[in-house]
Amino acid sequence: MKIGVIVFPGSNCDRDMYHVLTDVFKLDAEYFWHEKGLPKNIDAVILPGGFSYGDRLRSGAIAAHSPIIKDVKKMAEKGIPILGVCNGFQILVEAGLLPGALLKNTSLNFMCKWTSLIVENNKTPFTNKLKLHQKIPIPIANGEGRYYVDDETLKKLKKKNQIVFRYSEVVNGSSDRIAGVCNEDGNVVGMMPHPERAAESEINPIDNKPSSLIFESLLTTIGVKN
Amino acid sequence: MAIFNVHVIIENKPGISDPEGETILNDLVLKGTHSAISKIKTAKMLKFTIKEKDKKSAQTRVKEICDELRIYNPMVSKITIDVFDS
Amino acid sequence: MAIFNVHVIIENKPGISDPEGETILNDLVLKGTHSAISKIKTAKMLKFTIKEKDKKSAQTRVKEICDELRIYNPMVSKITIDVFDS
Amino acid sequence: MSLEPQELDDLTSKIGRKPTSTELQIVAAEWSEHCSYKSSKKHLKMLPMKGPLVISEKGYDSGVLDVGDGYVITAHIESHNHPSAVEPYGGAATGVGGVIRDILSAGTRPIAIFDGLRFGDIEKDLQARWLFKNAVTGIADYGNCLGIPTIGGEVEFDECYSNYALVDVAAIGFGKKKNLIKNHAKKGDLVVLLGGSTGRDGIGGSQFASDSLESENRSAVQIPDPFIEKLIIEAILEARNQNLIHAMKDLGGGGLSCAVSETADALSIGIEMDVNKVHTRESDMNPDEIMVSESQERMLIVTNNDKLKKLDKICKKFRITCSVIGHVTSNNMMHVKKGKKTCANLPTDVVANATLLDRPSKKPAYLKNIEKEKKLKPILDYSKMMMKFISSPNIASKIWVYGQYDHEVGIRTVVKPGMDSSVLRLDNGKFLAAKIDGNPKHCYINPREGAIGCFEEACRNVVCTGAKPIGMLDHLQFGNPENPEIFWTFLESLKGLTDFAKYFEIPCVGGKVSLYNETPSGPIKPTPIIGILGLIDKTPLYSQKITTGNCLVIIGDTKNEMGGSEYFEYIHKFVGGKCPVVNFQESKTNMNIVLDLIRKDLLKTVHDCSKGGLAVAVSEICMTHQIGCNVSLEKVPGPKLDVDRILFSESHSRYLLVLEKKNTKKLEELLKKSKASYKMIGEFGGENIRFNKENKHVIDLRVDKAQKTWFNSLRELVVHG
Ligand SMILES: Nc1ncnc2c1ncn2[C@@H]1O[C@H](COP(=O)(O)OP(=O)(O)O)[C@@H](O)[C@H]1O
Ligand SMILES: [Mg+2]
Repeated sequence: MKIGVIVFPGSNCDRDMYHVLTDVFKLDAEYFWHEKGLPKNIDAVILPGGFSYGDRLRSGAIAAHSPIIKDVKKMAEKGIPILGVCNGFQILVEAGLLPGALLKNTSLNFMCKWTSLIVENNKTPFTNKLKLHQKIPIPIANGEGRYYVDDETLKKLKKKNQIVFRYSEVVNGSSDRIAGVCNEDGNVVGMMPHPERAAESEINPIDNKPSSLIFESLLTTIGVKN
Repeated sequence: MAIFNVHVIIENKPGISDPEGETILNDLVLKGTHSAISKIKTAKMLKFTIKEKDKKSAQTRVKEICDELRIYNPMVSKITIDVFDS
Repeated sequence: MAIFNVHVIIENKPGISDPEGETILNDLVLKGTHSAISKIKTAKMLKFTIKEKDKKSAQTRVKEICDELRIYNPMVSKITIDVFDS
Repeated sequence: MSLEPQELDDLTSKIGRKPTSTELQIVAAEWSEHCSYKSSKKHLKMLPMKGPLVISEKGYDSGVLDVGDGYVITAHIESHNHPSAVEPYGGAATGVGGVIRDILSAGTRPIAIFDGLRFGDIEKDLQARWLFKNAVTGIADYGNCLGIPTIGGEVEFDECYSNYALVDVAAIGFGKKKNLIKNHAKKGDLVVLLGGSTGRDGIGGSQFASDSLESENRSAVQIPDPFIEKLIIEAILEARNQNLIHAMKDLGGGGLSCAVSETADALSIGIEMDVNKVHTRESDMNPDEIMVSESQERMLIVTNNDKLKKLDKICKKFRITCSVIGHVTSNNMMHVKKGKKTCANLPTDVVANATLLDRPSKKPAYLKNIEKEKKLKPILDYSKMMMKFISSPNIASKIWVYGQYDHEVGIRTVVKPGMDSSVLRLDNGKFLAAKIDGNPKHCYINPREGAIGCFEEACRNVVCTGAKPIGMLDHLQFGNPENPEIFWTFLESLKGLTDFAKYFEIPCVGGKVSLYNETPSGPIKPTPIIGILGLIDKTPLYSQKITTGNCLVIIGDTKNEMGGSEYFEYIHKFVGGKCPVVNFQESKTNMNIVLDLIRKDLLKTVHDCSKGGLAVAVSEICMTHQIGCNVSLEKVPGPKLDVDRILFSESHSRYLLVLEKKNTKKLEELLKKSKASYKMIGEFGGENIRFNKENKHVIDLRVDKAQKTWFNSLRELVVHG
């Protein structure tokens, strides 16, 4: 059971994600540089946060053209679980794997703070151990984190149950307080907040259980544990 | 073949808010004594230097690049392209 | 009095590097098959809507605002101002 | 850029001929105050630099401390004052970049950034507000992009910085001891320049930093490129892991001139290089410009021919340029060529060692009457005054600043910004606390005691988390050292720091001197900044939720030391009085007992008293924990004082402890034994922060209202003016 962590030039949460996957949840993870391909035997793919290509042009816009994205798309079609966190989410959106756009926060500033999420869809590979409407204390850290969709797409997202997380408060002006979404099949999930920064009790002063469940959901999904 | 300067202006589509423009207007300009200003909109500009046979094809080529490489996100932005002799 | 659209382009002065333009060129455009492009420079644009008696005074007024409110830092950037009828 | 006439004579006689133009440029850069420390070096030697944990090796730009189990931390502090004063965004950002490369040079991964920011009066001065806002964005954009958390710092406003800015940045690195770069080189090794291209930016920068700032147009503007810096970090660490680096130095002030001459001098080698091999941004740069350009994001590496291929491969992977610009020779000369032509050929020890000066010093005239107090207008309503006080820029919460910094990335930050000091977890199970502090208002009144106070305050801050101070960084920022009165204040501060460091056996592991900090209206106040690193062997004190009935205990005496206090200066607009003085013995007793109480797990939270005194410190606890408190001012230990002095004196060595009632007996036993001065002064509960005397509420504030004001006022001021 192997999880691929993709590293782009400028990714900076790759090592954090790897640490949580391997040291905390004892998963077998491997880094993949963006110029490489992904091997066939990968069971899940994670696009970590950071500033790929220095956030130039738009966050995620340049990384979305990386060679490895072709393989990510193939895996997405095959139904393999794919998670994009923060910049990873921005890349998935820019690559067209998830709907919407991520715009500058209304504060116009980078924001690093703890907030809380509400689980809106607990059927995805990353949320199946969470309860519907469960709250997750978690930090955000982004400058372009305001999720935007037009009204029509929003309706569709609601109808197809593609809203995975909402913020419990207004944090950055995102449409309908959306913090994370999935594709129609539910196997590709993107979220702005950082579960890898909230899954250990030492680092999470409030409650690390809910964020751990994001990783445990993945464990369950790929059949490591029930 | 000649060299052209092609300016691409990327700005939010109508209906999509522009918090930066609003902030500059409200917290900076209107705080002063500049009530003649009624609106500020921000945009991003990319200036391409391109070798093409004429203005027309320079314009077409840059438009193609912008679409193909998603230099702008059509869901939220629109672009305007102007070509100048270099 | 009439309404004018004033476009202010803010860009790095010549000789000052533009890392964003370089990244867009090298990591996006030239990675494709677009070797016709030899340079990309980024700039920021502010579009002002202003009420003034004529084009000339609209231009002067906007220039004053940009200087006074430090909309740009003349140490690093230069501005170009174009006025259009609205 | 030029040498003083006597320096030119000096150089000519040392090399026995007239220097070439390139030689003049190289030497002028290296002999500038900024690079050579010619005014300060003789005196810096007084600081204790050794200690059981200190690892010293030649050629490190940062201090190295052994934290056990085969791990080390590295630390360094820098400022970027002159560039930030004219281009706050780029100046502050490139300041971060510079200090990060110092950490990288030792072969350690940067894991934390700190920033100390000082500007004029942002309440009145639009220019100061513009500088502040842009400097913060610059630091945020740079550090966030690198993925290195900015976990602490300080912000202060004072009229002495009008039209100017002090931007100090410190950084910490972490790594395995065996991975430290052992700077060495032998004849035939290659000298490689890696990173961004060399351009005309920053030409004359170090000279610029050594002149006082005039409003004249400067070319010393540097454009930050954090993306390339991030790639450099990853490339260098990969090269380190593959053992490809023999020696390494970052390029900072003085550019190639300093990096090449200092590397050669430190390793006792010669270097021959060709400016044609340097990858430049513009094609028509002349050798002089290439040698002194201060373009950012560049590193100098010594490697050998066998390893070059692997190094090249790593650089390709990370899409950064790496050019072989020269090689190591054995003749101790710095030989700069352009193709076949020699542009400069100088003994490295001549270049790297400017003639040190012994500047005259004289006690400043202004100090004669400074301790005299004027009669103050009585305060009619302390509650009202207090609301104004907690919304003032120096007292208000700095969340608007640290909220823009990613302080979580790296997932080490177990105690977050907003507390006395942040705490990082290390890979060996230990924890590191760190904080930087300065206090120019105190230092202006008494440069010696003020500097000691900064040192003690930084120690207090890490002690509040349960950390024992193990190392100190100092950054000494003063005006023009050619003025004997200014030089006296520099020496006094340095002597004070030395005495404290020796008494507490806290070695100085690094530092920086920044002189010529002059604004159009005169020199800045003496502004030494002290950074303290503290180590926690077991667990840090995680602040716990305060509940009704919890007790408030103060350790340390509150004395009549109001000079330079925020209360005198902000409320009464009065600069003067006697500034707080640290009693070394009392300081040590209090530090030790607080650490002991934390270790014994008796406390819920600890906070020190500093700016704004007891009134502000207690309010901060209440506002952070959103709970009221009743404090009896009569009980506060120390000489008998008027209420305003008890409330607002900034006496050092004081700690506020919060604990459960059931632990008070045990606590008192331990405190009695320690001989520390202490008293239980209050109890938590209710919705009001109250300071009482003779059953009257001297101050009575709703905690929710106070909290809102304290949290939001800085942002309101900056954003909405
Ligand atoms: N005030 C000071 N106290 C102690 N050491 C200092 C002080 N100022 C500079 N140093 C030390 O002198 C050395 C050179 O400093 P610096 O010029 O800052 O190096 P660089 O610019 O190459 O990074 C460093 O090891 C630094 O720690
Ligand atoms: Mg350095």
